[in-house]
Amino acid sequence: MTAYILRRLLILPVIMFGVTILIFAMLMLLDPIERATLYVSDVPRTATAVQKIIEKYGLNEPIPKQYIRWLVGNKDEVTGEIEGGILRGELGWSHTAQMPVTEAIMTKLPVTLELALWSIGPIMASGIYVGIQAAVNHNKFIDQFSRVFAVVAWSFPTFVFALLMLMIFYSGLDWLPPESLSQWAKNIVWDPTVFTQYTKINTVDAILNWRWDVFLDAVKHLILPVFGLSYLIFAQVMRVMRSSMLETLREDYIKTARSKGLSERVVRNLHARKNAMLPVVTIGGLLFIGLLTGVVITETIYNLHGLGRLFVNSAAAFDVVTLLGLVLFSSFVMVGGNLLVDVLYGFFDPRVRLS
Amino acid sequence: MENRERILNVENLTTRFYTEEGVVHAVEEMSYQMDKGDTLGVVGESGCGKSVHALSIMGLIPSPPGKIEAGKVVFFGQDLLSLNENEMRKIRGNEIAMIFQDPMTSLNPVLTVGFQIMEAIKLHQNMGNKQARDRAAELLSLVGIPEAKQRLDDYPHHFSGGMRQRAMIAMALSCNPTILIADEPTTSLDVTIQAQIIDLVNNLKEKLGMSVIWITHDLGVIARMVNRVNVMYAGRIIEKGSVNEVFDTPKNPYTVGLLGSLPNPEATSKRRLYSIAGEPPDLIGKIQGCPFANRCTFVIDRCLQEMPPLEKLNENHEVACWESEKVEKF
Amino acid sequence: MKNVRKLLTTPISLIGIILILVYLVIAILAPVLAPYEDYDDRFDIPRDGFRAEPQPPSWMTDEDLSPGDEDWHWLGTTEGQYDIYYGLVWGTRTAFKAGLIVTFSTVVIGLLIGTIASYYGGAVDEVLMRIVEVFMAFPYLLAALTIATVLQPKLGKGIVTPMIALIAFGWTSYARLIRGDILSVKEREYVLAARVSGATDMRIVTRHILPNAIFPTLVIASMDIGTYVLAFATLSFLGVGVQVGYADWGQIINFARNWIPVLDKYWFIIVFPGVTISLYVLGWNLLGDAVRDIMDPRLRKPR
Amino acid sequence: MRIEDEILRIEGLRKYFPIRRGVFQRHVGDVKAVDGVNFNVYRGETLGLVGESGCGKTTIGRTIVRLYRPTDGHVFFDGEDLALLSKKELQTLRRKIQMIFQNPYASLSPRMNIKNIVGEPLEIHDAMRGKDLDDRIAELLDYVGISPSCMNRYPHEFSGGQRQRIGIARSLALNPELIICDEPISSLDVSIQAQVVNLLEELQDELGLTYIFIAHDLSMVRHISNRVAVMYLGKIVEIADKIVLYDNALHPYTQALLSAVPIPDPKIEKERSRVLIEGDLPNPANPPQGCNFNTRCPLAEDICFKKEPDFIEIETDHFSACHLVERDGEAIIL
Repeated sequence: MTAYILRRLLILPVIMFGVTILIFAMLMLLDPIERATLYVSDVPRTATAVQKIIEKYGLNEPIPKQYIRWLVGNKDEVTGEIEGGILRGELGWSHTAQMPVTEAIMTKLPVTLELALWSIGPIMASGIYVGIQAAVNHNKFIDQFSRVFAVVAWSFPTFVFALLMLMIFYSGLDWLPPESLSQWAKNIVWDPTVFTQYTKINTVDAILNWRWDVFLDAVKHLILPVFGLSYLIFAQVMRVMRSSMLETLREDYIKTARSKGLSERVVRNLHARKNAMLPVVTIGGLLFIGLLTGVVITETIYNLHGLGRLFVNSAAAFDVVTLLGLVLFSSFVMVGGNLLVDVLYGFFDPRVRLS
Repeated sequence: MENRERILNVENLTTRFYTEEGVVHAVEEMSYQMDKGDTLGVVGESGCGKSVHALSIMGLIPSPPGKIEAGKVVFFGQDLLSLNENEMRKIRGNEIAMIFQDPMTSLNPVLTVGFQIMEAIKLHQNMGNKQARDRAAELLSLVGIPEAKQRLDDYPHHFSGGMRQRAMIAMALSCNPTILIADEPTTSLDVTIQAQIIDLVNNLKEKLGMSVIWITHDLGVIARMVNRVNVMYAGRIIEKGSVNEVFDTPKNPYTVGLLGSLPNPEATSKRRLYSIAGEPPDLIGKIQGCPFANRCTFVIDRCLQEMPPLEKLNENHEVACWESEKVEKF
Repeated sequence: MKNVRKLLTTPISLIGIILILVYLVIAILAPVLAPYEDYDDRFDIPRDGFRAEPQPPSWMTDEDLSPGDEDWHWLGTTEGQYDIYYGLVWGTRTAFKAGLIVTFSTVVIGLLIGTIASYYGGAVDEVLMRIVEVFMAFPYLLAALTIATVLQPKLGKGIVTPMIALIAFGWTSYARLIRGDILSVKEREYVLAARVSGATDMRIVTRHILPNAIFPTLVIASMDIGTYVLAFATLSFLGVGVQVGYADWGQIINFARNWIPVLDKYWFIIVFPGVTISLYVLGWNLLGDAVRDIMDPRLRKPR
Repeated sequence: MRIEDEILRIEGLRKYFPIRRGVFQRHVGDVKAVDGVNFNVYRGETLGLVGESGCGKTTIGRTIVRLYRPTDGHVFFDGEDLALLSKKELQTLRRKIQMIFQNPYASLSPRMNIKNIVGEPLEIHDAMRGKDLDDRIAELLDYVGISPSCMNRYPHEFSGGQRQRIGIARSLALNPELIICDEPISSLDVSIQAQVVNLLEELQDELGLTYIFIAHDLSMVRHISNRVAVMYLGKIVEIADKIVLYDNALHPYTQALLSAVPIPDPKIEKERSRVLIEGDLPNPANPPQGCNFNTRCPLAEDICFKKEPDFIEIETDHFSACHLVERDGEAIIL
């Protein structure tokens, strides 16, 4: 197991290298001057000034040179100052957010994290639970229902679902509004004299500040986005859990467990579930993809100022530098998430752990 | 024969599976008795219903699609088929234990061997953790696993095939069962390991006073292991009796053919093997008459119409064949 | 044959097949159902003026209008007075094009790469699989969105750009799948038998390995058609891809974004297109699900 | 037997499979599946090759037909060393040596019909087409007792026994001289096994075939073979005429193996004394020093742990690899 994890860790730089190459290749599709935002915040408009910038940052030099510079940054020969360089965490200037891309990511991350936090737990727990129930009641009502639900959910575009929900619960009934907080709550949260933003995650901060009114308001605003974000992944977890549980219940060792006279409850919860969880762990990677994709649509529609919305806004504004910065960041999340999944798998399966 | 205690009486057991392809007549009107101390062999080719019959006794037929249509399984005067799930669980693993064909898949891969043995002990014998652990170690060394105490914490994948089957036996023995049902326990093992397991079960049977039902397709194992044998074909017992009678004077053409198709260990000249023509029938749909009729060389019209009942030839031998008096071993 | 009959008799797959057939008929009959004025612009949704406020379906309001009139709108108009009915009908063609072309291309690329990797093995396999992992390190939709944005100035707006974007990152799971299946088939006895018969490598791959390994990939691909249609619609919903006014479902739904606070009043701008796209994807998913259940109940859904 | 009757001669054959482990997938050792094997096969005979699972018998078979490239050693077929042949030169060899596989469900491609399966070798080697091809396929199917009218059916429409017949028809297509039967009956039902064994015997009589019959079922090997070789952990421990071997086994492993096989006769079984050997097969990646049977041999002496025994002719045509037999020149009874 350790050898396997080590091997994954060693491959990691190779993958990340590939990722940077791919992102850099996309950058090279831009005109040289468009790439200037990698290093400077405002790009001049006059032809001579443009030429000067291009020369200063070598934006029309041979590609390998530009790649290196993109990685480590550009050193100003006069002042010795280094600008840009993704290895230094400098992803360029974001026109859309009007701040450096890295800073934009850090500012917007809490909103996205809040959504993800509220989604993951319920998805996993309920998906696993319903999946098991469907499997042990094979071909009964709950099984058929879960199947229909999964196929329908899978066919329901997130953006249509989100808009329909808003149509019913916001513009129709006026129960659950978009955005992250009501105006009065925003006023409290943004007032440093009465409210400390420890994590910038509203629900968490509200608890830490002991402001239950703010907390409830935040939760009210979270209900729709979290649902919109979760139903797809929930359907997926449920289906995988169901089929793996069904398969496990057919295994010989389940027959053995029953032949010992164990009750059906013990057979399911102890002997079957532990084995049936393994495939669910392996689709943990899919969970990250689902979340990352989901937040883009959800944040856009519910008007939440997180990473997803920044992403869509940059796409609309052709702000490629911001886009690629965000993609780079999300690929980090993915790669890290997959590594975590590998470790978890070893934790669940003694055959892997001890080999 | 001295007066022996009757422990199991299977009467008219019929198990069917209702599948999309049709109704599988897996076990049809199966009847036999078993006395204390018997080693009963159930022999037949794959798909003849021998495993299904064992699962029916244990109440482990998956339902749906399976269903026990009729019959009784009387164990110490109590019909197991009439028990509810809770009562049946007290029998399973306690009074009647079972081991399965493939030791590689019969143990749960994510639980330690010790845990899996202790589980049954704790369930049926009301023992605490510590006691159960000692008992599990004792059982493991009983079945010939060295350093039993340390090996309790091993996972199944640390064990070889033979050792896993020993661990399965230890698990089955944990509550001193009256009957041990062994469903082809040596089929996937090598011959030298098979010999070890057969020996082990024979010794334990004497030591613990169990009775054993040994299911196999290998007539050699039957000859070595058992004192009584049921020969099955297409879901039915077509011949049964003491092993000597059945092997010496088989009276069903199928038994005769099966014995003839095995190479004779004493033969010095090369003689072609006897081979039964055709293939065993699949069990979907009802078979009119004797299921062996289309492969049988003794077939008469009646065979195609009526299934012959088991007929008593003597105290130790019953056969189901209309033409049994003409049938002889060659 | 038995499988085909099963597909036609299982209610779930039957619903799927009927749904897809209905859409197919709509796509074929589009010129009849929603006639156009100029062949070259037939994917441009006709507009009835330039007012911002959407108009409800004509049969609900205008008593003096009758079907066939120029101003008649079966399903109302979106903001900017685009006719929803026309857009949905012609959008069916867009959806078929997008789904089928993207699926076909990704499968072909995936098959090629996966086959080469598993066939040559060793360093080639190692390199190709690392490349696959690099592509898989990106969340699919985000990567597609980015590449579509980058390509847009080069290729222009239209359905080609988002399709290329979806293909560029879509092939990886097929490559992995087919590689794994080939590796497991490669050691089967019938492949060994062919080698003992002296079959050439080419013959072994094309006649013995691929026909037996390709199936799971095709089943998965059939299940993915719906997913690709969705991804395509999502891209155009987010404003990357086709130009404003192009007959594309995602694009039409995009108009609804500006009317969220009053959606209950203008429900038709989200409900009609939303139902249209959902039923279409549902059709493919039902079919794919049934195909999977019938062919191999053990296949798991990727991505 | 005379040397000129020899069809196959194997000298010092080794086949190792590398084991790779760890972070860098380093080569940490080898599974010594076949570890220095010598034997020969005479024209027209059946040589039985028995041993328990993992002893390397299948690997020997596959190495002879060059599915595996030998790590070391020679395989002479009609005097020509197969181990040295190039891919092209192998083509002519393919005609003469064929193979029948163990699992009738895995050895026929589910997506090809019977005609294509049986006809493939003919297409490859003789470029046969059309009616010629159909006639030959019909003839082959007829040989093995499958109705030629089934030609256009697919494998899943046949039972295990029938499939094995189809596999046999395929192996006969090119008129081979030597057929390697790799456990052809072990996955079949008892009553079907006899059918297939009888068919193999008939074909041998009719076509003058030579067989290497690989199996773990000693009683069937005894029935079909002329001579029998016993393998343990990558090595042949004993080889002899079958009657000699079964009546007068020299090597302790052979004796144990023979006594482990139950005989389908309760009377014989009751009287038989049995030799039980303890323990499991050692890991072939890490075989014991000296004689590799020493971990389980009840008679092992000092020398058995130090020196590997030579494979020598104890009496005419009876070879064995055991120190104690070598010393005493006779069987040691367990």
